[in-house]
Amino acid sequence: MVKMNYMEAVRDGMRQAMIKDERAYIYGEDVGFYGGVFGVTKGLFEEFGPKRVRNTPLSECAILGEAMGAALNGLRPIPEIQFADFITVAMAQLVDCIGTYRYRFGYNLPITIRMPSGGGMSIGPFHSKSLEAWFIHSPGFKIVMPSTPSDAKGLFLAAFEDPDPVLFMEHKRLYNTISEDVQEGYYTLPLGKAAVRREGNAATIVTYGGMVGLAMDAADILAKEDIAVEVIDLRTLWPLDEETVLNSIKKTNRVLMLHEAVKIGGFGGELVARVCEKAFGYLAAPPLRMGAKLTAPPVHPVLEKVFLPQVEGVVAKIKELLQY
Amino acid sequence: MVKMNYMEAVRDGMRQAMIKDERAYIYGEDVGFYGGVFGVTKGLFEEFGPKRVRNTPLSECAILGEAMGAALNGLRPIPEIQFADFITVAMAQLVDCIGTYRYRFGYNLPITIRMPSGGGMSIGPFHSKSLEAWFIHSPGFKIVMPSTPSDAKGLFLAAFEDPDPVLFMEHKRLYNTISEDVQEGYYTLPLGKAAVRREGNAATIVTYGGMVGLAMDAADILAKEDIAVEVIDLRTLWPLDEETVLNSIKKTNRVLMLHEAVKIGGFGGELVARVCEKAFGYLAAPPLRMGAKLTAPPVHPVLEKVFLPQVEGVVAKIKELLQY
Amino acid sequence: MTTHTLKYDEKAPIPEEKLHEMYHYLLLTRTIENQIDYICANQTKANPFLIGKGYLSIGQEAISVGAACTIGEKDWFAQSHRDLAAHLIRGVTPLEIFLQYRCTSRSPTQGKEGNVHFGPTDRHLIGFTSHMGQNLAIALGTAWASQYRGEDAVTLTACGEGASQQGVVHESMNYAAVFKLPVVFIINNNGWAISVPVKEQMIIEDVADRAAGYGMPATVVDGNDVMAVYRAVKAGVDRARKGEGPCVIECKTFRMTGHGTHDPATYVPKADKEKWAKHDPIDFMKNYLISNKLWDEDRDQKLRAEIKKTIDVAVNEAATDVPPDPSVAVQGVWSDPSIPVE
Amino acid sequence: MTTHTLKYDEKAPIPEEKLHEMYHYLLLTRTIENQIDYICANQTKANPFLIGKGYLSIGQEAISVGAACTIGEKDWFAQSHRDLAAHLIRGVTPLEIFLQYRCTSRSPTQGKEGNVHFGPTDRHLIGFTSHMGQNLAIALGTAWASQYRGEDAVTLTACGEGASQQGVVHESMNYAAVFKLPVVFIINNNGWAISVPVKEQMIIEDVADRAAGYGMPATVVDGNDVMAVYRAVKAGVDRARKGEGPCVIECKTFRMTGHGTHDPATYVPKADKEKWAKHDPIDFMKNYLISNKLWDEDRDQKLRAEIKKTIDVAVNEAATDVPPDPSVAVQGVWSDPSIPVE
Ligand SMILES: Cc1ncc(C[n+]2csc(CCOP(=O)(O)OP(=O)(O)O)c2C)c(N)n1
Ligand SMILES: Cc1ncc(C[n+]2csc(CCOP(=O)(O)OP(=O)(O)O)c2C)c(N)n1
Ligand SMILES: [Mg+2]
Ligand SMILES: [Mg+2]
Repeated sequence: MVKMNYMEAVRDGMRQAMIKDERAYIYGEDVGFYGGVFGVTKGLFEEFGPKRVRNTPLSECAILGEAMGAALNGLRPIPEIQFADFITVAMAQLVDCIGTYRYRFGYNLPITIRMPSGGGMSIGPFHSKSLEAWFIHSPGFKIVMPSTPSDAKGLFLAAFEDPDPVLFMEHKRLYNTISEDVQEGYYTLPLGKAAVRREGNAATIVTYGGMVGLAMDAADILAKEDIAVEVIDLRTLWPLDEETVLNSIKKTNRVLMLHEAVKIGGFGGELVARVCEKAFGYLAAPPLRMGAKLTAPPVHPVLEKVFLPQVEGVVAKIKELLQY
Repeated sequence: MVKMNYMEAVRDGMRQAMIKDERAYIYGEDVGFYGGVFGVTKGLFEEFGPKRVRNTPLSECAILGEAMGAALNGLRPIPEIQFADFITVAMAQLVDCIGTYRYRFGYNLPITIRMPSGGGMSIGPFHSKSLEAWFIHSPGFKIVMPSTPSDAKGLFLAAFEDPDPVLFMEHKRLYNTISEDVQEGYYTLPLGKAAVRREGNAATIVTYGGMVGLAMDAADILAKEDIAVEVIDLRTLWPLDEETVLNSIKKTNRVLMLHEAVKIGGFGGELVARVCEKAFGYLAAPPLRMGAKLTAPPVHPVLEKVFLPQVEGVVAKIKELLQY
Repeated sequence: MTTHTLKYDEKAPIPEEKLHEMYHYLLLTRTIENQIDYICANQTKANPFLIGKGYLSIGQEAISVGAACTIGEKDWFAQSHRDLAAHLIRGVTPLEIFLQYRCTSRSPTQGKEGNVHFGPTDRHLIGFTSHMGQNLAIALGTAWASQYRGEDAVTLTACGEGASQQGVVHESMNYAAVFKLPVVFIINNNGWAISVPVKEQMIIEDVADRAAGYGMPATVVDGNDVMAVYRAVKAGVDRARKGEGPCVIECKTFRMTGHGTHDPATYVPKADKEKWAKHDPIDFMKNYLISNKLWDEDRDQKLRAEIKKTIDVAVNEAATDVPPDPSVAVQGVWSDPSIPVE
Repeated sequence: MTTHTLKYDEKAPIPEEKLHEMYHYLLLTRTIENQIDYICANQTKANPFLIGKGYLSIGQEAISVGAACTIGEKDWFAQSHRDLAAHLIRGVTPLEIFLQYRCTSRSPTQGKEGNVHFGPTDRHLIGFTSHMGQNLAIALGTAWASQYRGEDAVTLTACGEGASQQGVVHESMNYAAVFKLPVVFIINNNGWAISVPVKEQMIIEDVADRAAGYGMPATVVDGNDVMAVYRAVKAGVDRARKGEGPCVIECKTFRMTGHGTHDPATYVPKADKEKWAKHDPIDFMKNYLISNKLWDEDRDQKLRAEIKKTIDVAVNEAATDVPPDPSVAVQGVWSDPSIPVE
């Protein structure tokens, strides 16, 4: 075990993939000697050289086109979209070409697309978004949003090994803010398995990525009032570990879907609807949601606080569930 | 009143806008002398000339960029994205530039973007999609999906007059398949107002666009078994006429959200979640959803039938609701 | 500017078998597409033999034939929607083509896709996506993978002059140049993007002129002269194979049909069509072969009869195929079939 | 190719007041940005005076100054993220700039946006969107609307050499040429896109070479010589105003700071930076003015003192502003405030 922060864990995941598999290579804007705008790829250029860790021009269509062709011709590309927000310039390559290829033509595309996501850093409308709902609504993707260093590494390597395109949406606010002991060397964690981060029987919070910490904080606060909240970290959004979610709800009968993405039209709605479809009879209160407001992410922290879910809001929602 | 089919009604809406307002102009690929690939703009080139009805190169980023600049400089552009599916090449212009401009900078963008949507015509993965869920999840858009000729015309003109960007997602399968008496001249219908297409007290179907007909067919079938289904046509997805939806559910206590878009991550989840948040106590059965499968739209009708909701499925879902 | 015209010997000898092969594929492609056109025009809407429309390369087959004949099995072709010939040359059978158009159970895309939305990857073709220029970006990756492994395989890729106004084409060309990728970009300039004439798409004469802006050589050839296409593309391929990087080859041609089989193309000036009809790629090649004593009417009749028979057999065989099983609709999105699609 | 170099008189006289105006804005821009740089380097993370990073134009101000000084109120400037000068020239005050960076209640974007994500539309600037080349496409529309109404207003638009590798830039340039729109495309080639040097972005020397591929004239100028920029852009503007269509002007410069105030840019070779430091646009202009007896040290000191004072006043005034009211966060998405955002 080695103590690593979230960024180091993602980096170590990449490094392990690069060591183990010659077909792996990393590329994107600034990922070379600069080590990426967040520093995630630092040192990899020096270790693996310019062929396997490569800068590109500011051309996201070309970057994802390359990923697809390279995967079809035997490589295992690891492209980076510098901020998830910028995927809007290359949606056709992602959603139309990559996402549908296996269904239409029957060939696998082992591509791991890294897309640093999420907000809370006062960097505004185009460096803060969480766009996962678009990709869940589009066929062909597996979507990973890890919340801990260990998960980040183990799920990255599972994504890397996976025969299908995986969107690896690491949360940039976590890069330097959380660390823990992480297993050394190469290991994978299964895609599609949620983690129960905290057990409880009063209500369930289903969340992932950047909101897991907030959910745990809310649970701490509520614990002081003897309210035991169960916190489920989905880890992989698709495939969805429905079983873990439903089992928890069957126990607690109350659920809050919490995410950093915009609430309206977000993944929370899908989760609520699935729970209604499969466990309606267990619900003692309406399944609730929390997410960001339907605005661009504003810059000033005072505004961004309104935009993003806050711990007091989560606590209040749980109380609402309990008082229903 | 004049009998018009859906396509003629959209065209007449455009024509009225062009006659009334010099700032209106229509442009896009093939919209000129060809009259558009579906024929929607037929005759407008002859009537209004090449300046106001203009072909463009195959350049959707430029098309939407133009719309934004022209709107800021006093015009009222009516661009066409030939098939809604192709918006993926210009998402940054749409979602990032156009959608957020008013919030960020405070200026209105009176743009009506026409995007023929929807499937059921055996034209496969990239000419059949319904992408509205992406845009509901993105701030700044009003979204209209009309289901009748009268609505198509009246809502088009309301969209045209609106100070904000409106996505006018006409359903291409309806173009030649439905017609009715439509008011002549210039008239608008309010955005954000649903229509109760059929009253009933057994269950509610909330739907819009291409699925309204299917819902009505299902209601006909169920009526024969003395099951009175209420059918709500949202007409405008955002702003949402929540009141009409909730009122109906308070009466019927059972609801099915039906859309042609992919069910997973679709607008149905948002509707279910909102109903749970606001009328949970009225629900006698789980709010259900129907939508397309999470695949690319397949071509062969046998497959597309599996992909898209069918009337038997709707009937079965309503019975499921009633038997809960 | 640092760039230059792609130079090649415009009289370079082409082996006799290659000439015959190209003529064969010109005829085969034309005959298949005529058949598709005929069927589309005559089938009933209620019970169609082929699903949807045909997007044909009639009159511009020489581009696909000339290009695809320059490369081998290990190479790649990320094709456009008017590259039926490349499919045939890379081993796709006429039966597979008709099945693909019929969308029936034995169709290579299982009925999920139709017509030109095709390109079996095991034959080093790239499945076509409607958003036009996208295959040019995918070509970057197949080419890069070859380069990465130190192989000398090259990738051809093609799009229309309409698609070349798209952003993705710009990004792809520049990117290929930056990484000196073994890619040959082929532009099929057929004068139209659906109903929009080339003069309304760009004010320059030649898309090829853009290559200079990426530091690549380029050339413009008569796209209806299969030998000219072959020689130019071959020069590009040889260059790319030697590690000298990408280039652009623009092939001037004319769309002799509508955009699709549904489009009567009344917007196309008659005079233009007539002019190009006189320069049909098949007639041109036949004349060349005959006047060089490499071919005669007798062999021609025989070849045409043979091709007709092949196609009749394929159509008859395709006719026996049944609609896909409905269960296919929900299969194959992910490698793991247990992931729900609902 | 049918295109040509944008011709203009490289010695065209520039009115004395214009020279002084340009020098003034060079100094004003530099002083404001130095101040921003200083504040960013010295403020505490916990209680910052400015929110986020500065994306500065230090060392390349002459491009924005020279360009914006060629146009009038009715014209438009769809700017890049290194065009602070254009804002000032078009009437944005230093106070507004500091408020924009502070994101406080009186900020022109109400704290919703920060730093260079700015551009008040009532001053015919276009709010900047992070996805880089997007403003070039928006410029098509402002220009088209002017043309549509028969006005002779022109639109300038700018982006970096990095952005010029994006698809949207290609589409925009071609589209402007097709419709002969009154647009002048300005490329700020400062040698870097964050950490990626221009040699890894493209293998040609000049982005301007791409103009030929759209049928537009182009020229390359010394981006650190404000007079050269002014003359070239003015020639483009005059042309566009006469209805002769768009052109491209590439301004060679160098990014003398990091990409943002957070970036020490250790990847930039020292020698390059030193070379360009000797060709600072402000020193250059000052020397020119003094050696032509249009300026003297005395006036220079006075101007600098005046500017310093203006900025001190602005900073002090900005300092008094308070954080935005939280309610602002959910306002303004639509014209109709009743539409829910939750
Ligand atoms: C992004 C996108 N926009 C629009 C279309 C509709 N469309 C299909 S083909 C076509 C014209 C293509 O012209 P060109 O590239 O010259 O090819 P050609 O059909 O002439 O061979 C258009 C506009 C599309 N498929 N994709
Ligand atoms: C679509 C997109 N991809 C990546 C980025 C991240 N990014 C911001 S600035 C920049 C480099 C821009 O370089 P250039 O256009 O030369 O402008 P400069 O900063 O040098 O003035 C990059 C890659 C972005 N903003 N948008
Ligand atoms: Mg064409
Ligand atoms: Mg730069």
